[in-house]
Amino acid sequence: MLEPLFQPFLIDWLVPSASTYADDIDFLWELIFWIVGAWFLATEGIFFWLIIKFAKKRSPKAQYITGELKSQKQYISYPHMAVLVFDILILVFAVKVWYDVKQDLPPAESTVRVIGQQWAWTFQNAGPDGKLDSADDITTMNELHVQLGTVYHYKLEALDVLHNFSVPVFRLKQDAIPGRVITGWFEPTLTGEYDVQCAEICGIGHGLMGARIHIETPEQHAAWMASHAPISLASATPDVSAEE
Amino acid sequence: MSATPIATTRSSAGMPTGLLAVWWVIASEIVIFGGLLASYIMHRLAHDAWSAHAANTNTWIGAFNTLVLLSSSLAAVLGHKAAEEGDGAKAARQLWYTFAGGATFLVVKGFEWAMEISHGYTISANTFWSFYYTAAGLHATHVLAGIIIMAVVARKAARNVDLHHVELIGVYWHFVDVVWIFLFPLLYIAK
Amino acid sequence: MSDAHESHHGNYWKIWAWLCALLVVSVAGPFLEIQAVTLITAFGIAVVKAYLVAVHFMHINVAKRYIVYLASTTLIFMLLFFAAVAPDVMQEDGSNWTKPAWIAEAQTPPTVHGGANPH
Amino acid sequence: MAEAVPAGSQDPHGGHGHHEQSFWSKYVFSTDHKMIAMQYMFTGMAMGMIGAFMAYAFRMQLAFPGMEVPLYGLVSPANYNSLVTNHGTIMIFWVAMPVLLAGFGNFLIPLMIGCDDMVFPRINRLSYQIFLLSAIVLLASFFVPGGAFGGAWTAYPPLSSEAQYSLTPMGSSFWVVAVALEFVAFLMGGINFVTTAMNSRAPGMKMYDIPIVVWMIVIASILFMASVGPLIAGAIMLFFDQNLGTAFYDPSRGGDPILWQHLFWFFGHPEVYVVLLPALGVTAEIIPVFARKKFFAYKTVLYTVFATGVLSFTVWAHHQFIAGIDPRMANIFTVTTLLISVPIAEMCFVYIATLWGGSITLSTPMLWALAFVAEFLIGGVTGIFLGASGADIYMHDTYFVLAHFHYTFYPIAIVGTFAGFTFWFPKMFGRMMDDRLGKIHFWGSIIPFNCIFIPLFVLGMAGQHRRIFDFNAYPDLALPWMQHTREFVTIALLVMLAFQLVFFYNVWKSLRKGEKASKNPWKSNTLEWTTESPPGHGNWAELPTVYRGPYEYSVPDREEDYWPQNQPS
Repeated sequence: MLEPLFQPFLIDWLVPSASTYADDIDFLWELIFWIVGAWFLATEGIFFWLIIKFAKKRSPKAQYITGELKSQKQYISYPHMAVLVFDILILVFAVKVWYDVKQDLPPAESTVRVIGQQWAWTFQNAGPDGKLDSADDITTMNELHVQLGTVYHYKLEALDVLHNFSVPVFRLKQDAIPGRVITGWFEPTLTGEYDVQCAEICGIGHGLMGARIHIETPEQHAAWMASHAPISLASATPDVSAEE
Repeated sequence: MSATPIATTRSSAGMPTGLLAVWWVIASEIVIFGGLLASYIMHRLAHDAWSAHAANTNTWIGAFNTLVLLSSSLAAVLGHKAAEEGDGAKAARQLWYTFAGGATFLVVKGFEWAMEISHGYTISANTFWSFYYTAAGLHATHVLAGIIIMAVVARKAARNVDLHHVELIGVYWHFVDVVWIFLFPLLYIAK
Repeated sequence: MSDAHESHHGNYWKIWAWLCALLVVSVAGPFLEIQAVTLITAFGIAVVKAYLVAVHFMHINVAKRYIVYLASTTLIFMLLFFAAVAPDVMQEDGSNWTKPAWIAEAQTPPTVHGGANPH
Repeated sequence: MAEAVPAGSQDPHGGHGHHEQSFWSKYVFSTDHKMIAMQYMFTGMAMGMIGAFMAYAFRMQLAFPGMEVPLYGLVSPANYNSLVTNHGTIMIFWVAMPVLLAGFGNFLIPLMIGCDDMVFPRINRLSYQIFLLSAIVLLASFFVPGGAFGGAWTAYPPLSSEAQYSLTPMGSSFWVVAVALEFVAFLMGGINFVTTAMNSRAPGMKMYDIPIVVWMIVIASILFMASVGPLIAGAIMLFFDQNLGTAFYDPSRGGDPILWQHLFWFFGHPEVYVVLLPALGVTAEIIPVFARKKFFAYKTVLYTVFATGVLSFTVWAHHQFIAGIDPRMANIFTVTTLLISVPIAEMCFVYIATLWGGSITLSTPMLWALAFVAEFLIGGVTGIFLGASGADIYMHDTYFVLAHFHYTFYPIAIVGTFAGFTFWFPKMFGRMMDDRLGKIHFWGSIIPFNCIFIPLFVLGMAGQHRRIFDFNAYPDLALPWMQHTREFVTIALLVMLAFQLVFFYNVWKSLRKGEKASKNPWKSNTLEWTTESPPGHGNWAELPTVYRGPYEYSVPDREEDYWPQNQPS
């Protein structure tokens, strides 16, 4: 019932949106951007205008305004009320987007286990039979292969310290906590190869803990699954001192 | 030594400065013990297995220590009343009884801990014992600080100097007693 | 103030006696082995004892009103903290997470040593 | 850590003559609130330079990865993490709080409420000494085996509690001890401020005659004292986890890492208001003076500050939306976070409304004060993106967050401090600062500051996350325009740091050759401008009585456009 009111483009211009809820998050971000941007420009504009208008050479004698009278305070209480109203508008959309992304998980068509540990990601793909922890699971290091248009549930956990599974193109981000297996979802809508970043400081190798996500069409995905033995190491992680 | 500033003598807030400051100390202490005990209670409710660990605490020693602290609180308030009446010697004597109460509490706590550690319940045995030693330890440190200040105040009170300090250390001591009143059931009774 | 001397004096001893009596009750509570009773005797009595000490010994009722507001505000903040943190720390399995296998057996049930006290 | 000795300030004999003090008792072991204010301020500024040097070192690594950074050397991943961690820790706990809360608090509160000193001078001195010890312990953590702690200033366990993960066994413990000592120092300082402000007001000074900066610093101290408790308990537990093998935060042995996050941020959010309020107070003192105009709606600002203070205890989990807390809680904290933006917005409106009908002279302090309002608006406005839980999913821990909190912390810790310092410099040292150099330093700091953090907003939108020491490991983040932006930002930082030399030269020159300052160079109303510059021991020969509020400027049918608080008629 609360579909995006307009097609967001600002973040999409910088980072492609490759999942179903990426547009919802982009829209919320942009709704805030326009509301807050308008308020900001108006307030800053009035602020600079007042500085110029009431400079000493233009108004040598200041007025005596206590600001306690109703007539004077209205200039504050009207914008104050307006800020509250816009806050409520933003709040409604924020809670809606949060509920859709984090609380209301659609039924899973496939599952992937994501394990963060000090300084590498291990992905356990459900394999052709679609069931996790079955014999044909494919476990890969720092390389996640997913199929276009399939609703994935990810089971995210950490083995040592806090990590954070973040896929910017999906607008997906969830901390991995040792001692908890957190379930979330995503549905890819764009093929390609993109970054996975660790977004929670996890020690010395935090900066090197990047991984790649490969979103493939159903045929490519099936080919990949067929050609893969259960354990495979991704190409060596890019070495640190890549020269400028 | 620079004379005490005129600022200390004023009381535009309607209270003696010292007492106002002690109540601010108590407010920040409420929040410190509050944070620690809230964390303990949450963990305690989350892990039923802890009641088995808690069974190994000695309720009798805890009860005796509570009695000791309650009595020392009585002595502290009698000392405060004596100080209000200007009787420095009596106030000092009551403070020394409070001091004795606090010292007994610490000695008994020492034996209790020695016994428990000898049974293998060290601070790193499990998280219940970690909270047990941290909470009781933080409280014991406050008891220790309290009796040291009390000794200083008692010696001055004996010479009828700074009698208003007797009330200040009294209020702090009652707070330390109230914290133990909540610690006792949490660590000893809830089994 | 002198005539109230005796009653004021005796008053403190009376409060002390009440505190000791409540202590005995709270220690006796668990012997009935009823969980609800133990909780009431342990924590209900603790609150009553804290009230007695605060009012009669610390004279919090005589002090300025804002001292009471100050102490109660800090307590309210602690309750607020407890209320917001409990859903995370107190649950075995949260609304969107479960406990992984390797944690479950790591928390082996505690072996109960010979109890150091009668219980 | 030798304190820079303010050569200019002789100690003219205050009202009650006393023996000539030795160097030690006058500067090092002084119990005079003004001297302790100077000690806090100069230690804070020295730590500020160290914090800025750390920013220089890791920004050079980000702009030119793998390069030998001049004056520092190679920035390895471990170095990068500890530089970033301690940059944050130092700038908040050892620069913003000492300078704004303790420096201005110690100097202004007794002078502005008309009393001769703090109520407990010796506790005041002890609080500075513990603070100095904490600064030494923190700096020492860089030279212990294993290096300084590198797990971010939030020190989330298990990284901060298990040495096997952080690889800085002693560094982590030194960090926790330093922060705990700093808390003890500010608890003692806070009690001094609150008790002095409550109890030692000058006769005739009613509740609404207290200048706003005193109100702000008192409320900031109360917020600090009421919020630091759980974190002190948390720090004790973390220290035991690190050294005694307890498992408060180790999930495999019954602990919970989320508990620390709650304990930390329950303190963390009130903490940002603890540093914001003094800066707001300093700005509230300066704008009326240079606009020659009464402060708009004094009572409204007071009630708004109370509302902000109370609400600040209900918003902390917006730092943890995606950090594993129960998703249903996120909605509650979104509501409270958006709710708290309302009183802050009101305060900004009131500051802007004060300019209406004024007669504004753009002196250096006024430029800094106006820049504070202008820049803080951006900080406040970008907070809405992060407070709304839905948008925070994408924004959390990106450079957008980093740019947001620099647009709040930089105006607070740097712009607010320079505003206060240039405004009260005549009163502190008895000399006038060079206004031309002041303006050069102002524009040289503000323009590069915006050139640093506006681009970082854009990098944050592009999905660049924090604390990653070399972005070449991420093909999507190693795009040419991104790397050029990082280089541009680093160069802007170098320009900004260079302009700080103008400030130091201005201070050094003014202290020695600055024009002698009169009692009231800015024609201001508050009580500190009614005694000599710098005030002697005991501040006044006889303590003033107050007859009116602090902002009676341009009162109709008076020829003078200001009306000091202690003038009877």
